[in-house]
Amino acid sequence: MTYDLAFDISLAGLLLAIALWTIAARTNFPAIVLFMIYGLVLAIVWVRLSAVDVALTEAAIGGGVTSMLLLGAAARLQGKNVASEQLGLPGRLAAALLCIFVTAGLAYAVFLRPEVAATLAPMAKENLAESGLGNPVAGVLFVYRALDTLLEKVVLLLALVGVWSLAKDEMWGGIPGLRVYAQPSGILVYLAQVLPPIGIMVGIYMFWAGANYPGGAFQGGTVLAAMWLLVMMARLQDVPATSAPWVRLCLVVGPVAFLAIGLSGFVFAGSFLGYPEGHAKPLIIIAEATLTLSIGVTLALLVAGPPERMPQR
Amino acid sequence: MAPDAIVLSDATTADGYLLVLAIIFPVIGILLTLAFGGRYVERIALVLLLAGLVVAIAIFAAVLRDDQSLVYIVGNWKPPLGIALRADGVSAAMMLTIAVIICAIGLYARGEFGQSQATVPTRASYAFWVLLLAIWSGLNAMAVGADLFNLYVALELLTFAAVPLVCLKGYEETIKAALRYMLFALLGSVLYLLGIALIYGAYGTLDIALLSDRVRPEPIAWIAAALMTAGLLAKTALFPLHLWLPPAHAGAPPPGSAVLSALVVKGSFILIVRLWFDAMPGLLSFAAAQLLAALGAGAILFGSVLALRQARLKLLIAYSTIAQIGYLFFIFPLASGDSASTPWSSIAWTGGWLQLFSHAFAKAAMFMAAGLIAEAVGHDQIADLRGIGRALPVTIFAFGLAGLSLMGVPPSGGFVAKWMLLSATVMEGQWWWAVVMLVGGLLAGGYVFMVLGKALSSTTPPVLRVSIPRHSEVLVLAVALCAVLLGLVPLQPSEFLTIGRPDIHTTALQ
Amino acid sequence: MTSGVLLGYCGAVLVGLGLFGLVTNPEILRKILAFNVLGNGVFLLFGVIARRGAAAGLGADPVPQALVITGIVVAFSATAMAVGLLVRLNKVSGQTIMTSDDPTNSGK
Amino acid sequence: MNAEMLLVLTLALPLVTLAGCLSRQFRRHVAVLLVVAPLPALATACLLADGSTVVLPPALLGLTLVLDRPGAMLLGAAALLWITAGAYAGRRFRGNPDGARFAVWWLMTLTGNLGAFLAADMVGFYLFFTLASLAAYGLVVFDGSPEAKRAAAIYVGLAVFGEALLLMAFVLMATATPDSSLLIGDAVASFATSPWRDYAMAFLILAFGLKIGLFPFHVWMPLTYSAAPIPAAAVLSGSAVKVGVIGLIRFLPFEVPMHNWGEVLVIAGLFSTFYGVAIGITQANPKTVLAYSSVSQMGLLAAVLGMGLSAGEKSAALVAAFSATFHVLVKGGLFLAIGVATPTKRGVWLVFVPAVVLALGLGGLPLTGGALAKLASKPLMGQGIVGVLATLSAIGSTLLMLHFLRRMWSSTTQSEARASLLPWLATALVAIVLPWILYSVVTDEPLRDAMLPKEIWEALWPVLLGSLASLALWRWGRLLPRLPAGDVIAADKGLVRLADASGAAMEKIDRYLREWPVATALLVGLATLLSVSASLGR
Repeated sequence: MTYDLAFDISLAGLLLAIALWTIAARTNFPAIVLFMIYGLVLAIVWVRLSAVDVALTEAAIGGGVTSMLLLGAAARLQGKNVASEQLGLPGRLAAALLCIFVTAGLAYAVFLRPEVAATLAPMAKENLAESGLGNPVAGVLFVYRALDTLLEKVVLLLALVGVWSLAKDEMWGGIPGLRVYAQPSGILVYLAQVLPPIGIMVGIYMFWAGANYPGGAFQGGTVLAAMWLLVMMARLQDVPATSAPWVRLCLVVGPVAFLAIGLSGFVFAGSFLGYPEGHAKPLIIIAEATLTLSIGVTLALLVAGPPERMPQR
Repeated sequence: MAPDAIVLSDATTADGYLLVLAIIFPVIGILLTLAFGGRYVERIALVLLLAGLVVAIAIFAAVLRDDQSLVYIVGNWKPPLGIALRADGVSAAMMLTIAVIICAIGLYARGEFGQSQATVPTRASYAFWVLLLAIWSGLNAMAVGADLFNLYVALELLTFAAVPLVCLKGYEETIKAALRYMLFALLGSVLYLLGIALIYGAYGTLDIALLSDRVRPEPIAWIAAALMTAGLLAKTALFPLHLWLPPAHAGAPPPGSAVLSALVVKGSFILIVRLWFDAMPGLLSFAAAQLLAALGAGAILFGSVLALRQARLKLLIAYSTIAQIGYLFFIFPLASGDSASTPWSSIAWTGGWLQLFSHAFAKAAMFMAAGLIAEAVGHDQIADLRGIGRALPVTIFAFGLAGLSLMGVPPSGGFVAKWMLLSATVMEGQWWWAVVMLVGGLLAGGYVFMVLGKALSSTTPPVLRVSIPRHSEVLVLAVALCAVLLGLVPLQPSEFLTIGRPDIHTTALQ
Repeated sequence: MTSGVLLGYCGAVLVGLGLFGLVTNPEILRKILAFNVLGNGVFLLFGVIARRGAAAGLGADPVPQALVITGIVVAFSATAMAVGLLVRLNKVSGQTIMTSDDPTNSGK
Repeated sequence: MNAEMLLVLTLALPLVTLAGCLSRQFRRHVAVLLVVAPLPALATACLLADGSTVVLPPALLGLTLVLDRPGAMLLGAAALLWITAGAYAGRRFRGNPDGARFAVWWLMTLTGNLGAFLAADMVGFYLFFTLASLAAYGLVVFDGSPEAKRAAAIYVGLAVFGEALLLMAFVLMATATPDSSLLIGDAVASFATSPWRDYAMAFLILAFGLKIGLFPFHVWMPLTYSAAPIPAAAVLSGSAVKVGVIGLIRFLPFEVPMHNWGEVLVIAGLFSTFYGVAIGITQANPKTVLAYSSVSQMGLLAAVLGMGLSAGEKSAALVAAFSATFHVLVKGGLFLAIGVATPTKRGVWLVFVPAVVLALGLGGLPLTGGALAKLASKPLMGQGIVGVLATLSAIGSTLLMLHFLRRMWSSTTQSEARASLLPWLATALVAIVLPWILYSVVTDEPLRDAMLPKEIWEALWPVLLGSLASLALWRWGRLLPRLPAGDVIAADKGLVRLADASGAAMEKIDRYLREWPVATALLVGLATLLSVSASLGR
């Protein structure tokens, strides 16, 4: 048994223990806090799988924004558990059996590895030079499977429209009801003053480096979103109205730029979402930069939730 | 199996760019309306509806003319590394159906969600137009997608657009319904994704055409196919996975119900068919096909009987959707038999798709009619609709026509579809599905006449709260007539629906 | 047993755990949480497949990694939307759990 | 005007009139036009040559319309009845706001009815058959009374059931037909070699048996004919029901003897014949009595066709069509007679004298169409038990019809205001004359055979016996139990309760399945089941 394997075993054990706890916890708050830690452990697991891009994403999302979202929700929910709705013991046992069965089935599927591992790594690497990128994951996201990425950005925006559509009629276009935790002098305010400059730098670096090293628009945008949320939660800056023109502009600028580059491919590269020879990298950088901004704003607004009050005039 | 061998499946065809436009046009609309704060949302949407209709017609014409699939290789990166879009005969017909119905619903929705001038629209009307466009984009992406993961993104696009549509009215019940729909659909998505992971791990590609060459009948393929199918069934609301459908489809605003019932549930169905007939040919065992059809039979019986027992018109129509979805699944045992050389040259293949198209038109017309009725009288309690036929004769006529298509009465697409599926049961010797279909038609007759009987009774008609504009009524009638017009299709396997499919059934077993 | 396979089993267990929470816990918030755990389990399977496909000097196949990143974004969007619905439901009805519904009363 | 145009016009005129109803102005006066709509059909039947054909373009489903002899006879008689009943209805509904509603259903039923006599392909036949069946719903339910609603519900339920059976029969036949031809002729020709011959036969007999009211599917007849307005009852009982007869004529493969199926038809038919009489004489409402008489008469027709089928005797088709033609006019006419029976107390003989002739004609009174029909079918029925029973049925028919006349005479129900004698008298006249014209065409025998004393006596004695029995019924009739109209369907309360209980059970199951934990568990379970079933191989 190597040290590596021993490390992995303990890592997996930790991860599963936290996951079990998250699922089994009686009340919401501990479950969510545990989930935040779980996200960070999971990020380490991703590093162990040599997937640093995913690790960064998981840390930013699982440990970060998702937990913020869930914490905000837990704080807003009123009313207590109704015990009678709890599934009876036989039901829970049956469900447990079923889940164990599924786990076993999947474990069997993992066990059934093909003799030659299926991979597109060589192909992805081989064609990467054409795009001028150094990071193969970014290559897949922005070059080979750019259509997925484009549609996924639309999904993100659509989720935002969906969340907004939950507002009351008279609050339409108003200010999201982001929960503000802190007293004006708390530690949060201090953090909100100190962290953002660093965070923004990190975010920008992440997207910039993403072309060649792990990182990218999504991870960078997530960090930006987290910083902005921090500032808003500490009341250092008011939450903007969802109808504010600049908000709308920030939301769409990335997808629009990406789409425009994609459409220009029809003319200049002979294909939608193709890049003209030699200009691939700058175009991708432009798309990523604008997307970083749009993703940041979208994620933050998704966490902020539907509009709940109107701006005072 | 050499994963790194570049298999050039096919190249972009002359009119392939149309496929990109079909997906991208609605996306442009979404981005524009977001950017403008929704000021011109209705106008933008209507212009793009028209553009989308033109694209759909062009795609249909191109496939018809060339007698082959349209293909587009996105970014010139061929699968397995890149993503391809393909439109065969089925996709083209599907997209035309989608386009016509969405355009009709768009025009219909102007009554409820129209903007009088270029002001900022209300919450519901802004959301409606954006969601309608998103649904269209998602459906088109489903129709032309040739990559399993790309199809996953399209599927999510569809779900994320459909869920807010359910609770646009904001009532407690509709939010509950939307939440149920959301969570159940998410579970479905996860199962689908799980299947993708296994497929990629085993075969190193997600492209449907490449996959059909590589896939072999082995445990990993069975598990993957089963997981993906189950996930998609959850989104199609096939019995007994229909928990979310009745409250969701009955609670949405009428144009929303129409698009959800007529089209959205079909999106995931197309993918199930693609999976078993295109991606993994030869994997569909007799038992699996029988299982899928048995669920369909359960859907027909339960959906129809429950439709008969509803007091509210919209719930009746929603349960009828559950039943009608059931018929679609007869395509699996009936088009996979041995009597035809390929599944798509069989009569069940044509019959199944016709059932899908004609149900789409009929159900859209029904929900639109129900919407007009509810608007006019302020409720949709069937018992209190006595004499409504005199107040809204055209609407009730349209409802009746749509109902006849659901019953399978000629001339209607429903009749042709039923005839073909019945013929297939005879040819395949699977008479038990014929019994279910006949009983289903009987029960459909029951619930259609339950409504018509009330509507046409001779008592004085209820007082209308608002008068219904004539053009709305005519629009509903036009959609219902589309279902009737499908009845003119000759009773033979359609050549068009075989376009773009291999002549020989390439089974992995051989 | 390699670490890849080990973490694959780990993913399978996460799927089981998430599924259990999604099925049995009546609290909607916890269902959403469980959905995230379930999703993570699936992503981890992708990760294992990516690792298995390490070649050409890359530590892992980049394609599944990209799929996972897209998947995480979609899962987050889904979480945000579900949470939005939950908060709204709670505001309208004071409910935090999923009750069995009877569609015959829904809407009007 | 050429033959094709006239054939098309036969169906086009009712349809155009129907389309005209979209206009409010037109709707107000449409009741008057009910007389005009069937005129082309009459012209078609009278003028066009046997075998006139038209194939419609694909945009009209590519329907094929052919006029053959049985079709022409029935079409002509039906058109006449629709014209006279239309005149009656037009008078009744003139200026009535409900008139337009009635006219719409009327015209739809008319189109379906006429079309079924002409359709030569299966899709067309099914289309017209269904149109006639379903549109009749509107005529039955027209009054809006609870009885009418119940009758209409039962009617439409059985009609839809019948259509399902018919659809299956057609699909079975079409599948066995080479070159995917949908022509009825081709389908019947390939019957002999069809692997699904017996199934198709069973479905055909069930479907058409339901339409013509063979026991136990007769239950809808008494209910609907009693509930429908007089003119509607006239065309439904006279004309619409013949869609089932023409169906049997067209689809039974008389070229190939099929003993078993022929016998089935004979037994079911003869049972219905006597059953109709037995229940009919217990009824008080003259409309109901007529309905049971229809059950009885249609049963006899089925027996004739059954004999033809089991003997492989082609002439049965023509003979049955001849009997049916007579029945169209008599039954339709008698319903119209009910409508005019009381108000014209002064001219009462104008109602009753022709009514007696027509009514006893059903019993085979010599020198009436009924006697000719019996004469024509005699060779088919033979001398055996079937022949004897057929003769006995004449006694029953006489008894039932005399009972009807008495009920009509003493009926206390107010007949309809503004009714006119003319349609009734016209129908009666044609009913008496037409058989004499058609007889030689059908049988190739000289008419004078029918006037031989031997034949007259053979026709007369059952009528006399029937009259005697009728005296007995008069004397002791009140001892008979009073059965509800529709007899066995009175058990529907139990059926409804059963259906309701099973519906409630399914509702409960549905609610359970829609529980979140159940549905999610099912989803996962389904995935497992699917992977197992996929692994089972082809």
